[in-house]
Amino acid sequence: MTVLSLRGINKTFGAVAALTDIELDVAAGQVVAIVGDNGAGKSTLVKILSGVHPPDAGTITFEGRAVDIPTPAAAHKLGIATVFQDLALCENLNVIQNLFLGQEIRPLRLNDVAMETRSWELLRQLSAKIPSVRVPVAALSGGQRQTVAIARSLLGDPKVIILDEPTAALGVAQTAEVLNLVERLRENGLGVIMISHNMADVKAVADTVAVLRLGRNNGVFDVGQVSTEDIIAAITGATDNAVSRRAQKGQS
Amino acid sequence: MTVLSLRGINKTFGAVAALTDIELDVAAGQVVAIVGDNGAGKSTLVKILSGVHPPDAGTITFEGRAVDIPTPAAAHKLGIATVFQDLALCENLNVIQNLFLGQEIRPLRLNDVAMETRSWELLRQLSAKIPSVRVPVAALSGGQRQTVAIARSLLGDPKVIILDEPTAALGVAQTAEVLNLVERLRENGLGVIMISHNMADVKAVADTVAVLRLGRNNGVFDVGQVSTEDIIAAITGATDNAVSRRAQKGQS
Amino acid sequence: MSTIATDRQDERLKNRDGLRGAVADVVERARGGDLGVIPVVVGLIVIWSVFQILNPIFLSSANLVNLTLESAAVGVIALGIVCVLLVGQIDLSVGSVSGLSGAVLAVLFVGEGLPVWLAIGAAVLMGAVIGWLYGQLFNRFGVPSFVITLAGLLAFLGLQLYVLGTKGSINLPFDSGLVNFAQLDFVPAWLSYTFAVIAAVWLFASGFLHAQERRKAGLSARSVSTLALRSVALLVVLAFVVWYLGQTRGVGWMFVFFVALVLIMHYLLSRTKWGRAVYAVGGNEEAARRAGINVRAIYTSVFVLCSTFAAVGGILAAARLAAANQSSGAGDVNLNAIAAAVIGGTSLFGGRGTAFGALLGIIVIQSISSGLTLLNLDSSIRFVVTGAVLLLAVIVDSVSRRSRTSHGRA
Amino acid sequence: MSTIATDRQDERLKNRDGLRGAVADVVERARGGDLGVIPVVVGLIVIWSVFQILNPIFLSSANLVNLTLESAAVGVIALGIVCVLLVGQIDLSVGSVSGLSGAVLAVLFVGEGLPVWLAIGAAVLMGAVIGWLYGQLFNRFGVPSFVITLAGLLAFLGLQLYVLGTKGSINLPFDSGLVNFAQLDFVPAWLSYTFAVIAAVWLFASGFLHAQERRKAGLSARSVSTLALRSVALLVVLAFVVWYLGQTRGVGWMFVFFVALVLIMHYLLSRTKWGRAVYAVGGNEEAARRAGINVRAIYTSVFVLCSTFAAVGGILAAARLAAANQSSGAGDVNLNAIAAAVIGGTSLFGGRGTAFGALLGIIVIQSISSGLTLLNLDSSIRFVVTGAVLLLAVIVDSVSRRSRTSHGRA
Amino acid sequence: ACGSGSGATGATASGAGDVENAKVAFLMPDLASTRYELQDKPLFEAKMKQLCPSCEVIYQNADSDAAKQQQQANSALAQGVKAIVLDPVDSAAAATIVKTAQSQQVPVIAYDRPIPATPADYYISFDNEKIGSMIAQSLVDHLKAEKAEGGILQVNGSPTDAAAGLIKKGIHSAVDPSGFKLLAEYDTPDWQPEKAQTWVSGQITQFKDQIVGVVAANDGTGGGTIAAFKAAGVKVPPVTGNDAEVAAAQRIIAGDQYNTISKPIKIVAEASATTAYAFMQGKKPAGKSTLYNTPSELFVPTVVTKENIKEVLFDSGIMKAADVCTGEYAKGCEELGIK
Ligand SMILES: Nc1ncnc2c1ncn2[C@@H]1O[C@H](COP(=O)(O)OP(=O)(O)OP(=O)(O)O)[C@@H](O)[C@H]1O
Ligand SMILES: Nc1ncnc2c1ncn2[C@@H]1O[C@H](COP(=O)(O)OP(=O)(O)OP(=O)(O)O)[C@@H](O)[C@H]1O
Ligand SMILES: O[C@@H]1[C@@H](O)[C@H](O)OC[C@H]1O
Ligand SMILES: [Mg+2]
Ligand SMILES: [Mg+2]
Repeated sequence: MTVLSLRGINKTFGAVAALTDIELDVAAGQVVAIVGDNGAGKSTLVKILSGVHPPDAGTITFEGRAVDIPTPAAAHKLGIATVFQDLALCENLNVIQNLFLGQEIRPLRLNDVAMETRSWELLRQLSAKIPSVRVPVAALSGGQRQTVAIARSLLGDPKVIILDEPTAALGVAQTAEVLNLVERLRENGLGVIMISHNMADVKAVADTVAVLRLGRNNGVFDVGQVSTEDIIAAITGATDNAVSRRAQKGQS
Repeated sequence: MTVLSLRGINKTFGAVAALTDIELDVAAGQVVAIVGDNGAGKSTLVKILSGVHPPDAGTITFEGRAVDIPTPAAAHKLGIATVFQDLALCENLNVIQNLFLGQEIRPLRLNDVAMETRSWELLRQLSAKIPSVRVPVAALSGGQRQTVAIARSLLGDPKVIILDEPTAALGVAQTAEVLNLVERLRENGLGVIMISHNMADVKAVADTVAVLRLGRNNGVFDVGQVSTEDIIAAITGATDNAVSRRAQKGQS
Repeated sequence: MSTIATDRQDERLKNRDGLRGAVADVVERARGGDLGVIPVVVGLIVIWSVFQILNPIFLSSANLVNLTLESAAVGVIALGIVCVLLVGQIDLSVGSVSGLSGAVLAVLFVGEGLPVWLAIGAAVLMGAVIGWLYGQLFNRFGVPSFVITLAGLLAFLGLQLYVLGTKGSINLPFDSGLVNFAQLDFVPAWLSYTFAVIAAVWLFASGFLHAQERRKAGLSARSVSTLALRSVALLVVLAFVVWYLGQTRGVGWMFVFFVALVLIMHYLLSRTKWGRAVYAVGGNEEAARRAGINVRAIYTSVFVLCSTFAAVGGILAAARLAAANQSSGAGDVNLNAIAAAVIGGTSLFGGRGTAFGALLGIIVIQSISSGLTLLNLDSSIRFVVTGAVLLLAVIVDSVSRRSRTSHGRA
Repeated sequence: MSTIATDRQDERLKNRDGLRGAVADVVERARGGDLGVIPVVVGLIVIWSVFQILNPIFLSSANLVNLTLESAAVGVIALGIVCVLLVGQIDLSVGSVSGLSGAVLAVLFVGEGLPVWLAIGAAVLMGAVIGWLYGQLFNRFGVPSFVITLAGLLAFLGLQLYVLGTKGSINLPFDSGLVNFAQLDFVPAWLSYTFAVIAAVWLFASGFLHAQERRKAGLSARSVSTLALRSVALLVVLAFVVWYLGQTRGVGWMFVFFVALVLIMHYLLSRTKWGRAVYAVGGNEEAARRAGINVRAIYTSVFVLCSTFAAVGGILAAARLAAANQSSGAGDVNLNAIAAAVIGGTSLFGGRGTAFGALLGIIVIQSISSGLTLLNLDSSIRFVVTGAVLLLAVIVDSVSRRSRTSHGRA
Repeated sequence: ACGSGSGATGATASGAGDVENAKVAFLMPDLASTRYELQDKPLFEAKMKQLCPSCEVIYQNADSDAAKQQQQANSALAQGVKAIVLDPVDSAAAATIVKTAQSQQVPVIAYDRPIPATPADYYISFDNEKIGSMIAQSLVDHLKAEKAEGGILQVNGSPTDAAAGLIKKGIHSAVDPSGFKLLAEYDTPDWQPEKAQTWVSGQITQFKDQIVGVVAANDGTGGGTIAAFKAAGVKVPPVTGNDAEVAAAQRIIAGDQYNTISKPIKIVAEASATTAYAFMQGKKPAGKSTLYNTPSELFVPTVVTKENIKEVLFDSGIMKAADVCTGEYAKGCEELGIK
């Protein structure tokens, strides 16, 4: 069952056409990987889905209804949770405050004990190595921050989770946990969109791979039926590319 | 010949001991990879080497002389160029302005033609997909920014280059180019410190791997003589870890 | 406790429990430069000592009673400024709004003969409406708050002159409850002591319950001895203050009112979802928006609060002076209110500050002003000295905060 | 050109060349909300039209001549404010420093009988020293510039009173060169036109050379027709201004001096390494530091510039009034200077703004003030209207900038 | 003896013997006019010193802020003053100060500006409304004598200053019935000369040569007015002033300003010192008249023009030629015989 479906999405920034005529379908219990070169428009697409930018044209269908996502709050309400590439954390707030931002327990008399307990649970689940959850996020390492951003998207009860390069800054153990997590999310029937530059990770957890190139769709593949080389060729637009050349050099 | 050598480096933030008794040696024409879990202290070490933070204790020897690196300007003067994990770009400045920040051509009457030409050269060399170099960095994608930060470190004439997770946000082609670049740097006799969570990349370009764990040295390995599994075990502190479990699960 | 608390398990943390741990914690934080309001207090003590040496009347009970009463009006305004600064905005018009509020109060109460509560209500409501207007202009048009409130400064000063009309200045009757409240009503000694005891007991009880809850959840918690020590310390301080001020007139109700507002704002800012949102918007507006926070509503609420507090401050000022006039709210009310917030540790860039900062900041400013008043200087010298003392007070503060930067936590 | 320029090769860019391309570019940028100073100019036109309708003398040559001369003093101060705002700091003391500078000038020149250039030199030097002091305090102790300069505001006001001493108010001789410069010296018509032609020729020549250089380097460049059009437009505008002002007294030397300072600052900010560093520090101080920039030196240089400009502004103000007195620099000089910078598009958060913004901003402010001066209103109404007009002018500006935010480039 | 810190020091009316080492507060309203700092204060202090060498004068200036003045009064009371001489920022708001002081048995002498709402113990002043009417009348008379035809501009003081309001009222009382048209008037924010200059510049473009005279409410705004005419390159019409500042005297000598008004502050300052001393001794001086239910003493000021400047300001010793006849003014002084 398709939860989310995009048709004809366009987005222009000044003189740059960041997205042109994008289509995408995500089903419940499906992991769709979006891959593409730097600047291909992946994050822009994510931002449109999560209400950060309005699209210039195109329709978004969510659970069968055409929807408008004018604000991030609207996306939350629909059940779309997002981990942004730039994380979007408040550096002045501590880990607990960031995790529960906008969804605090007991709004008029914050229950910080419950929130702290839940924070430790979430972080442990992701194998996070954070010494204290009471320090401002400004004092965390890059990977620690990314873990916080991922943990945050698990609060609430989303139907679709969008992960924009969720493992970019993570250590090997944390990356493994996130991949486990993605699999659990799929088992629980959520739709997952994952953006990644790591083909191994993509092949490991995704069901479908959608390739973007210079802001346009450049093929949708079933993971089982496509080789890493073919995906890379679709990303770079050529079978002879820096990656293949490097691979050859390595062999010779 | 050892260009850079650290002994007994310590750094504490409030109640957290981020680095304890760190040792490290980098020779000219050598690529040293530093690996470690999130929060292991890798970036803290980088910041100490590049003059961002003063160490609490320990000595730094550069080209045989004991040195103090109180400011980033001092690091630049020694010939240490750094690509920071958080990139450290000025979002309000455009790509050219960021690339040449602090090392502009013709200080009293900026030569923007020369700077623009050189910018395009550098970016092309890294396979960057940046539509225009005259937009503020705030308008770039994550990978585009990282490319800018890397390109910047190549200006000037450094003796040691430190790359803190340089390929985290890069596309496959750009990653390949950066790895090529690292190899070129080694050939040119520079000392390179590269931090990465990607074991494949580490094994591909590094000569030596230094592992940090919870702020302490946890082994230095020769790349040719160590398996990925061993490195991961040193990172996580156990042979039975999330990565190995995931690998097993995949096999079963 | 045999097992290590959940939040103390990381190997890199030095484990500490009980009273010794609490002390070690404070020392650690001091070395890291994270001292909260302590530096301001130190600055205050320095100022007080110097002035006391220069003129022994400074720390006399009578003078300190004056100090408390003189702090209330601008202090309340500073409380509102803290809120707008927390979201990274500014309100330059609090002076004008307070002046207008005083004028409206006087015209309605004295001129039109309305009951005082109605006049107060109208003035406060007007403040709220002004803030709402600012919020709308800010959210709809994206005009910088600096300019909106600069326009407000001018417009409401004009309105104030207009409201006062040809009279120029209106006296509030001395025997009215409002004027008494601001000038002559003091808390009876027994009640003051009761307040002090209640505060101490409440501090202990709430701390104790909280610690128990944390322990039950497997988290580290303050030991009973730490908690007890803390509330005994509070009791001693409060009792001493009450006793010393009681040597002459005691604790004024207006000051109690101000402190009560500070406590309420402290609660709202630190213990509610709204307060979290305020800090989040100030720290990273875009991140707050992406977290689903209604950022516009937060801005509006904060502007409304600030103008409302400005109106309340204007009423207090009029009550204290027993008059509303054309220059009420003019002069340095704006700068003093903003300076109080900043001296109290509120950042002009948003996301950092506390309600208590407003209290401490205004006391610093009023102490300087009162101390210099006692020194009998030429105006020219007085200005120079005021500037110098202000700077000194803040240098003490900044120097201790500074180590934080060098520890990389700027 | 047959090959595509290096900077136009990305497929996602719409390619445009020549005049058509330039126009398309402007339209594109307008839709993206990136209009530079155009919105301020639009706001200005709105204000001018309204005032002209209300009083036909407003746009008369005589009144515009006044406007230019009245803009100079505070305009120069605003130029300094732009610099401190660019690094994300503030200077609240420019009013006091300008007042003090005027006082020092008057005392040395009139009181002590020093030659005028020496008196001017001393006053300007004093401004520079004050700025240096601010820089030291800021860099050493990390005290927020808001507080440092608030202290400065008080201290230098005191010093001003002290310097003026028993005199209180000192006349500058009407027949002195300085007063003439500010009141009666106008550029001869032929010279004004020559200036206009030089400016236009220079604009074309530099643009042409630059375009050639770019083409040689394989980069896209403005077409000759675009460049020609641009400089003809400038010539027409300048010639018209010169002609129109020349209907009465012409272009005052003081205004020329102000414009020259704007041009110099524009050059320094946009075409030198130092200017780059200023924007970088304002955009991201830590990134600037890591790029090896001597951030402290930049802060100091900017504070020095700002205080120096304040001192120069104070001299111009004294020259224009032909007197220095106790209230020189008081009142709304501070707010007007800061408001001019902000209205001209300088961000209070650092990293965004231009020297031309100060010029446009001060003209907006002086237009409002001059327009209302001609309307003969009650002061209460005058304040209200000033506020309203100010707000309107900036709303026009912000609304057009706003679309930028919705395009994600906030 | 005074350092006890008790606010009730003055509780019992003290006998003459107590006056030694006593304190008296001298509270002035603003810095906008120079006189308070430069004349009132030193003159009062000198007289006090003469009357009671051991007494201490506590001087404060409220910088146009009524609330600050209240703070200063409270502080003076906390220091145990025996009398307060008060020039109120706000005549209405000063009632609070009077109340508070009187409740502690400390007498208040209203100085310069009256306190109508609550009777003070004494009132000494030049009459501000009278000042307004005198400078304006002097100008009107001069214009009539010159047979001038046209209108008058009126530059008032600060819109937030009650004293300015009184002066303004006085000016109107002379200008309105004069037959000269009132072209425009302006309340100068904070009495700022620059503001006055800007406004007058605008009126010059607007009314051109219709302006035959300008009534400015004090010397600062008068100076701004004159600068506006000079800067416009037109002839300066007769302009009034008030306060008899040195700079104004120079302008009168140079022929740029028509008049100012000398309120020999020495007279009021010394009178108030004498009265304050009497109160401190426990006496209750009776006024020459009663105004606002207060025993009062009002003095009459003198309008100063080129004709009488020598007698009024120099021969009387109020000003010294050496201070005024500097540089370019030396010639004018000589012509008027001022040495
Ligand atoms: N400025 C700071 N203030 C306080 N603590 C800090 C600061 N910087 C780093 N830390 C702490 O020091 C530890 C090491 O951080 P560091 O950034 O060096 O990790 P890292 O090895 O680079 O991790 P990652 O792989 O996630 O980038 C972390 O626990 C972090 O919370
Ligand atoms: N706010 C913006 N303003 C202007 N241009 C933008 C903006 N955001 C993105 N762009 C442009 O749109 C294009 C697509 O950017 P996007 O961030 O979507 O890339 P991406 O596919 O996520 O790349 P990466 O792999 O590097 O994260 C880029 O060329 C970028 O410069
Ligand atoms: O001298 C004037 C004084 O009498 C009045 O009260 O305030 C304004 C002054 O200029
Ligand atoms: Mg992206
Ligand atoms: Mg790191």
